[in-house]
Amino acid sequence: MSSWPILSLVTFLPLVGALFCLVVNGPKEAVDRNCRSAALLTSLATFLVSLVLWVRFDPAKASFQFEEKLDWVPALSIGYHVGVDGISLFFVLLSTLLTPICILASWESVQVRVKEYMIAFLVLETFMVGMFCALDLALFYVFFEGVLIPMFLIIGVWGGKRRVYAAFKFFLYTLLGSVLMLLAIIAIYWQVGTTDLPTAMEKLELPFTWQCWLWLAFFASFAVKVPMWPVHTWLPDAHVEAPTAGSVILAGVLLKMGGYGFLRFSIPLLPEASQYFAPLVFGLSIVAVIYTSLVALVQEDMKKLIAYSSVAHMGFVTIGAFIMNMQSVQGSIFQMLSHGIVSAALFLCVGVVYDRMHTREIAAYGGLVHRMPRYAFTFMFFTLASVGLPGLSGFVGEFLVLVGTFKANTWVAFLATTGIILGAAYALWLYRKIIFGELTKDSLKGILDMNRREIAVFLPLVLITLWMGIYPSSFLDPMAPAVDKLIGDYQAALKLARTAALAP
Amino acid sequence: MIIGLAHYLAVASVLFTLGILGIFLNRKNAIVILMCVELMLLAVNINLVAFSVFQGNVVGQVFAMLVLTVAAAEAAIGLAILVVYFRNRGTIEVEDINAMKG
Amino acid sequence: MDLAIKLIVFLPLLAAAIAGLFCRVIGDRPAQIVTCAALLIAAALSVFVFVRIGFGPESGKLIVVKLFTWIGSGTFDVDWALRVDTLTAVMLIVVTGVSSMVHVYSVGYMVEDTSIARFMAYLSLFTFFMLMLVTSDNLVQLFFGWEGVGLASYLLIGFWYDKPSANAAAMKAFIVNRIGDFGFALGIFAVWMLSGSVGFADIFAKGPEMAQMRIQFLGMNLPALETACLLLFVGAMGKSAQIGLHTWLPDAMEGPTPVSALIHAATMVTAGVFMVCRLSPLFELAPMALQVVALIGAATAFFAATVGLTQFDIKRVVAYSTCSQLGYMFFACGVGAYSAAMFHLMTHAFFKALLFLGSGSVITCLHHEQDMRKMGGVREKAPQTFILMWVGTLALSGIGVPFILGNGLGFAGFYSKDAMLESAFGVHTTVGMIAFWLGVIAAFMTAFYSTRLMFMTFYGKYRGDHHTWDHAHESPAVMLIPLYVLGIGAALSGLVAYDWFVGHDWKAFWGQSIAVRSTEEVLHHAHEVPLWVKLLPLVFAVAGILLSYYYYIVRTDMPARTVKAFPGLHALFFNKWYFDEFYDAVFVKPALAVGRVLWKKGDGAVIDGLGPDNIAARAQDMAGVLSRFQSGYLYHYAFVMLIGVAGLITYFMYSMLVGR
Amino acid sequence: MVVGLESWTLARPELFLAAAAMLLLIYGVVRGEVATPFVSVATSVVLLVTVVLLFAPYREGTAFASLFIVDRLTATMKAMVLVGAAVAVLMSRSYFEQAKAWRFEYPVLVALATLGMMLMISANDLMSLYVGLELQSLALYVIAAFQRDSLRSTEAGVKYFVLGSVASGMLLFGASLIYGFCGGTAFVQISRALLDGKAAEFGVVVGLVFVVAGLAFKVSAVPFHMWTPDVYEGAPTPVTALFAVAPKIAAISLMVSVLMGPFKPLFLQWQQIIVVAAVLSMALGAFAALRQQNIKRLMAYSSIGNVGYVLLGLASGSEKGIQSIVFYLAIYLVMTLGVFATILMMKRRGVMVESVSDLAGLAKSQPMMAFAMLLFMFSLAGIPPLAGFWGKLYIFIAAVEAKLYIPAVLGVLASVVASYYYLRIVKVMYFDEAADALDSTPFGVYRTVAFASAILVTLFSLAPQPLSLIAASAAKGLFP
Amino acid sequence: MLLQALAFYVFAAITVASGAMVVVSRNPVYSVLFLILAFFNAAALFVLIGAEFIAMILVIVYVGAVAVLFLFVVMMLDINLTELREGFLKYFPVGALIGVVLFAEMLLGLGIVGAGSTTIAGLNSHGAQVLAIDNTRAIGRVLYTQYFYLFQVAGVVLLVAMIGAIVLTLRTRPGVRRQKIGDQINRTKEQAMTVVKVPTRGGV
Repeated sequence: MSSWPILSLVTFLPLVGALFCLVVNGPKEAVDRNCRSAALLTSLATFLVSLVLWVRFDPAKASFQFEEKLDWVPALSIGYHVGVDGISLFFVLLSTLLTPICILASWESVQVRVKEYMIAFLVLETFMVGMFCALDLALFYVFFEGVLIPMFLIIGVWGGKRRVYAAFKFFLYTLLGSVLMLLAIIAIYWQVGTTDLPTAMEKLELPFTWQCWLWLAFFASFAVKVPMWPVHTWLPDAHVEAPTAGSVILAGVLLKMGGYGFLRFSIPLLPEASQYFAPLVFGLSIVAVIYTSLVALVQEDMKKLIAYSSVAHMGFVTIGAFIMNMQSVQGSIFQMLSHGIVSAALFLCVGVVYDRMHTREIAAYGGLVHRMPRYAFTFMFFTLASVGLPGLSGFVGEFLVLVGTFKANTWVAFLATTGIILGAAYALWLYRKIIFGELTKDSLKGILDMNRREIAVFLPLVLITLWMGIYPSSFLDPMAPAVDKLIGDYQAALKLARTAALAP
Repeated sequence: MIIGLAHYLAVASVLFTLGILGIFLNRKNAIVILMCVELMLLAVNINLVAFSVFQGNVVGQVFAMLVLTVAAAEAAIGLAILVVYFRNRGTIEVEDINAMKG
Repeated sequence: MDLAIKLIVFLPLLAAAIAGLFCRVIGDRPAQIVTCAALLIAAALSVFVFVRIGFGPESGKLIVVKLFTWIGSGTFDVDWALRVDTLTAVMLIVVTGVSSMVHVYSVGYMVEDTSIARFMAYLSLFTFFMLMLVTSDNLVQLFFGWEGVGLASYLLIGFWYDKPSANAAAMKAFIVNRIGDFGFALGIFAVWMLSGSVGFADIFAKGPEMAQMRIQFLGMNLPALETACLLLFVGAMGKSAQIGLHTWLPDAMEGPTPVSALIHAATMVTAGVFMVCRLSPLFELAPMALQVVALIGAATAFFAATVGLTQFDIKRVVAYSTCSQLGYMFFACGVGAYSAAMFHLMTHAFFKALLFLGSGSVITCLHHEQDMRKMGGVREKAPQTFILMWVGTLALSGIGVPFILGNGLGFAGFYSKDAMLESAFGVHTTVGMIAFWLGVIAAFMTAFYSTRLMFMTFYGKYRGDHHTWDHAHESPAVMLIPLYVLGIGAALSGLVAYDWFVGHDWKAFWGQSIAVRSTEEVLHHAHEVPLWVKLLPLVFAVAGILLSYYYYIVRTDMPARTVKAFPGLHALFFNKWYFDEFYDAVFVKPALAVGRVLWKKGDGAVIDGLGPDNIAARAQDMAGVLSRFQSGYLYHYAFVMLIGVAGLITYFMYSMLVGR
Repeated sequence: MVVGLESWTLARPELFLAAAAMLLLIYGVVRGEVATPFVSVATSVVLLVTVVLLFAPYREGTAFASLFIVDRLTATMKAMVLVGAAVAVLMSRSYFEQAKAWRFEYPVLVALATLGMMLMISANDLMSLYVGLELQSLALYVIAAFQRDSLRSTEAGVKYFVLGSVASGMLLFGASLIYGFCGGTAFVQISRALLDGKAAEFGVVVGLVFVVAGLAFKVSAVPFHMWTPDVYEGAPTPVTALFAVAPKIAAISLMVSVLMGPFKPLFLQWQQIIVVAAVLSMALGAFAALRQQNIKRLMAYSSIGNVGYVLLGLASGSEKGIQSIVFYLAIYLVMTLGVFATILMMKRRGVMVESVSDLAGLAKSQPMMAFAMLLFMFSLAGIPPLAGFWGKLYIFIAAVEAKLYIPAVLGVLASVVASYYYLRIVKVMYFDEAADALDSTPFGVYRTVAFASAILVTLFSLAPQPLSLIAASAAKGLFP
Repeated sequence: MLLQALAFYVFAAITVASGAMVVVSRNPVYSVLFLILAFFNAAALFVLIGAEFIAMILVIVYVGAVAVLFLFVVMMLDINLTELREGFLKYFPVGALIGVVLFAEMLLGLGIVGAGSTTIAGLNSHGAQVLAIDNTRAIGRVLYTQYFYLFQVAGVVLLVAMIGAIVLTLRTRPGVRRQKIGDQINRTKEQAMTVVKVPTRGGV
């Protein structure tokens, strides 16, 4: 379809900016300024290129598009194979969209080591985009794990008080999960002789016990990433300590890597095990939804509350992914995208006041609406999107997941739906404590409303949230064929396994 | 009663075991450790020579010669190192050689 | 026609956007003008549409304006579409009519407020959501409007964000509604699962089929349609503040009074009734669900009335009365008298909005005093309000003169309440009888507490402080004109609309928009009830008024004595049957406590304590052990080597022995 | 039997190195201490020239009555050893000058030790194995204690010597048993004897255990690793750098050629030993380093851990396993040299420091050095896309294919634990504020080495293919 | 035969006993002397088995050089006689246990005791092989031909030992005067004497 390597361009364009930042030199002010602009420009350019991707994407096709295939390490049959289908396309876009927003959001709040910061972000973008494009297990793993490096630095260098603990927890937790996945990838490689994903999907045939082991290995990695209960405890710490933009990327993109992984790897490669373990996933997700919602109710730190809410929201994603019908899977993907935008925006909202007051204690705020009406509006908007108000993006995903789930399992749907009630409770409670009430605290009396830069940060997110809520077809339609194929293949595989089991 | 290969090997085994035991039972003088090493090498030599003779090839004896040579060199270097250590520390008691641990 | 419908729905949205987003730029006055104008135009267009649909060329027909696809995922297909039939048209009239009046009224009421534009924007936004609700073509869009009005209600209750009580009430409203929506959502899922569609046309067509199905729900094997309808009804209970999920409605009175009038009396709270009527083709196939609806409605009618007897906050009294009236509508639905329910919905909208706005007028008059114990004699200061309030009160009590002009002559409530009670009696079922008798008793109490309100507020001597009294004044024209308009509605709407809604024209009027079969049956029976049934509500209402007169004008010591005589009962009524306390103790506090335990103990002590932190600590311990082993002594090192060799040799020895 | 010309041709690099070392020795003796800088640089050059001689032109075969063998694998391993030694010599000057121990014998001894390593890599007979091993060991004992005024250095010498002697005693004892039971010392004889049915003899297994123990000592595999931390810490830093690379690679190569050569018939036996040693090494390398404060000591544990991974590759006993070892070692070489270049530049007000916490704030004071170190640390931790990951991937692929599932799982878990202390160094450099910054390093050997290593690590990361081709061709030496 | 056996047992017993004494002697000097004794007896065992050359080398190299070196160093460094520390006794049981286990395993496993090993049994059945030529000559034949390479490398090993020993221990002490023959020979007249012109009647 395309003669020029557009995916590679999207993936590696940020590195150009990083390289520029690396070599830029001079007095600190100039370096900072140049790095900021360079990072913003590169990430914007990347975003524009990724838009081209969307425009030229053929929504009718279920197969991978913009494929590029090169030998990378032929000795190990590892190839540089990238491509997107309807499932991954929007994650690429999400990554490219959030990066410039993060950079813009860090414009003033990051004053130390700006150069390194920008490099870290651009490298992070490359890894994220690469991960969503990768069609080779090893390549995927490289990007998947590579993300840890810049993120570790972002949390550790520019984070809050307990940043070291948080950074280590984040890193080691996720690493522990992913190394097991590495073994699973190796096992698959051993079976099919290549790490190429489409080939593996076609050829991989494993006995059931093997499937289960590999599935668990993949699960270890993705469950930590999503994160699912009970391996979620790194998330609140990481979110709380990370700088605003770090939280944004963490919530916006990094969590999605887990859900994406389930859909891209666990389910197509190991369908029988996926079916076998689905109840486990449901159980854990339900616990996640209810447990973390209850925990969120009593949080004292804004970011922690939103972090816990992320765990709850991602619970819907995992449910949806494993229900495996059209609505639930599409809903799951959509929920990820929506959560990517909305939770990112919520973290940005926290960042706005954090930049001014340097505290995230809920108790330190109150009555901000008096001084910050624009902020109050924005925060309200995203709070509502987060609680799944119809017409905003959060609703579509949740609703689709639940619709699909109800068809498959009413208990799961019933319990998950209770999460919606609790979700409203903690989100509105947070909003009320921070925004409403009388402005009594002296420290807040001089607080300023959002400036133009901040509005520029939020405006696109507001528009996208509305767009996704009112006309989600722009997103659902292109992903439909791919999801359809995913489900079709899954059902076919299960059927095959059943007949094989029945055969004498 | 015929003295066979096994007898020599048994002697070698005893000497070797003694050598090894001596290394970690000795808490006193580091030079004794070197002597224990020499005992081990002696055991090896007995093995080599015995095998050589009973197999009827001379390789073992050549090997034993090499061992002797190297052992001499080793003794020289070992003693030299102990001497420099002694100059720094003023003692070569094994129990005192633990500036680095953990 | 299509354009008119689109305009009706989207003009308020446009107005809200202009007023809300650009309020800084354009100022308050233009915001008021824009929103009021938009609403008045919408109201005018609604009349046009109503006339066309009700009596004109499209009479009894269904108009669907498809806008674009909303959610399309496999077989789950939802459109943005505007569906207008008679049911919708009635709602359009009610919504735009009351809303436009409230908009105008608000110009006067909110004159001292600091964020007028925001208020107007919220009102218009609410109207938009409500219109989306009533014009929805499918369950999901209905849900959109449903949650949207919930949002607007949340925003408006918490409009005075400085007041902690207002914020709490707003949150409570949203969350309690969410609980209802939880059931609603499950109901939608169930309907979709059963029928494969969420569009009304498709579901109705599949109705009989669904009635035969069974569903596995939460491990139980249940009749499908009954389950689905009950789940949907849970949603209606939440929105329409039925017993159990009613607790938010009285608290919602924290919002500005126009809000109470518009949202918590006339429109939003009736959405539940609308929904049941809209889905009446399904409900009529689910008789058990209908019985539940009827019982819940009757219970609410009775329960809310008892609480209304004892309250002192003027708006709370009206609020409980609303709650009670909604109960009437539900039991009407429950017995199959959808048209009667809709009839009462319409009349209720007028008189209840009138009562609220009137109360608002009194409240402004007395400088934002809401406690009736600090009122009295207000008729001197606000005579026009006084008269209009009486109109509303009599309409609420259902006062009228029977037998003249064919259907009798009375205030709006007279027609509609009678129609409902007669229907309940007419079906001759146990449930119907329960509903009827509870309804009649509630009618008595309604008359009592609503006139009690009148007597305490407008009669007697003023009981507040003098400063307020000196500044008390009649409301300005901009507030009174809407009152008059609504007063006319409260007085005449019943008379005018009786024939269309429940009288002999009802079939032509409603067309296919409500369940025809059961309505026909019920109305038929309702017209044939014995005379005493027709008279009984009126008699009870008059009795209530007289008793109230005796208590609050003649023997003003009686209330206190009655309280003394029945302390337990009074406490129960006064404390709203302890619903709030119960919920607080059973749900709210435990949830917070559990949350705290899960956080500190679950996440902190158990997961982190046994998981990462524990592993890290054990690893560090391990490091300590290993570094102790690394003692620095040569003999230890040699010993380890020896052990290594000896161990390996022993292992091989062992495995060889075992191998042999 | 006369030693033919062919033998001399095959051993050309070794001959050159030996001759050059002796010439430099003579030069040094004649000129005295002033010759040291020249001898040092010349030694590096000689070592690098030897690398060239290895391949230009490349010949393979056996020499000296089959005592000596050259093939792709030995040549590759020798090249790595030589490069490691050459860089280590280059990096030693400023350290020794400061320690006032800068003498020409040092480079000469390194050259002779390297010669010993080359001989042991090329060993094709237990006797040549032994002399080669002893040649390198004796030289290394001396250079460990080379800073003879320093208590730590001499203590390191004592420990290394004593334990090394014990280990070679064990090796010899094992060798004597093998000789006795197999009837010869030549590798071909041993392998023939084992194939002929001697493999069942327990005496052979005992001999093998002793031999493996002796070799395991040299590669510092658990439980024969105990000397490593103390010696690494005590020895002069450039010497530690050398220890961490050259002898280790040589010993691993020797282990590979012994176990995969003559003892291949005993694969099932030695595989168990190696698996145990590998798992223990990985675990110990991971856990014991967690609390280390001295960065050299930490690197000692790190090297133990790395050896564990290499042994896992060896335990798979396949061609892929051998490839993975070569691949891993090449990356390990580069990373380790880079790390030691950084350690060597750690000076505060002119004094060498070697505590981990001394790196604090390096990211601010010397961002490029810190960045290079960051790359090494993440690479050592095996985080993709950095080179270390590919090494581990290769190893684990080999292990999984050999059905060593549990060791592989334990290995990846150990790598997670180990990543903690690598991260800790990153944390110290990047997260911590420096109370007192390190001296800035002038452009010189250290920076060059660090940057070159960083660039190589990056290149390996992005394009591992060339290296894997080299590894594949090297492994062909054992699997013709 | 009996004599041979008797001799073997005597020499072997003394070898082992002196080996043990090396380990347990309190005085390192005694250890060295016992080591020498052990070497002598081992040499005797070699002679007994027919490996005279190795026996002689052992005596010459070990007793003549290595042991004397030991003795020298032991004497040079201080020797203080203290009681065996409790460490010895504390660790003795466990050490001895492991030693015994190892020893027993070697005996059993190698087939020294019992009839475990076919190899040893086979070799034993042939008895000690008598070479066609004498022992020294046989070694000589291979050492400089087949094992020339090892011979050379052994030389390098010794070189390293020499360099190492020197580099570690050689110290040039400041203040110690040493004869510098080169300097003496190179001394010129100008360096050796100064001509002082003494003014007359001025005194020196």
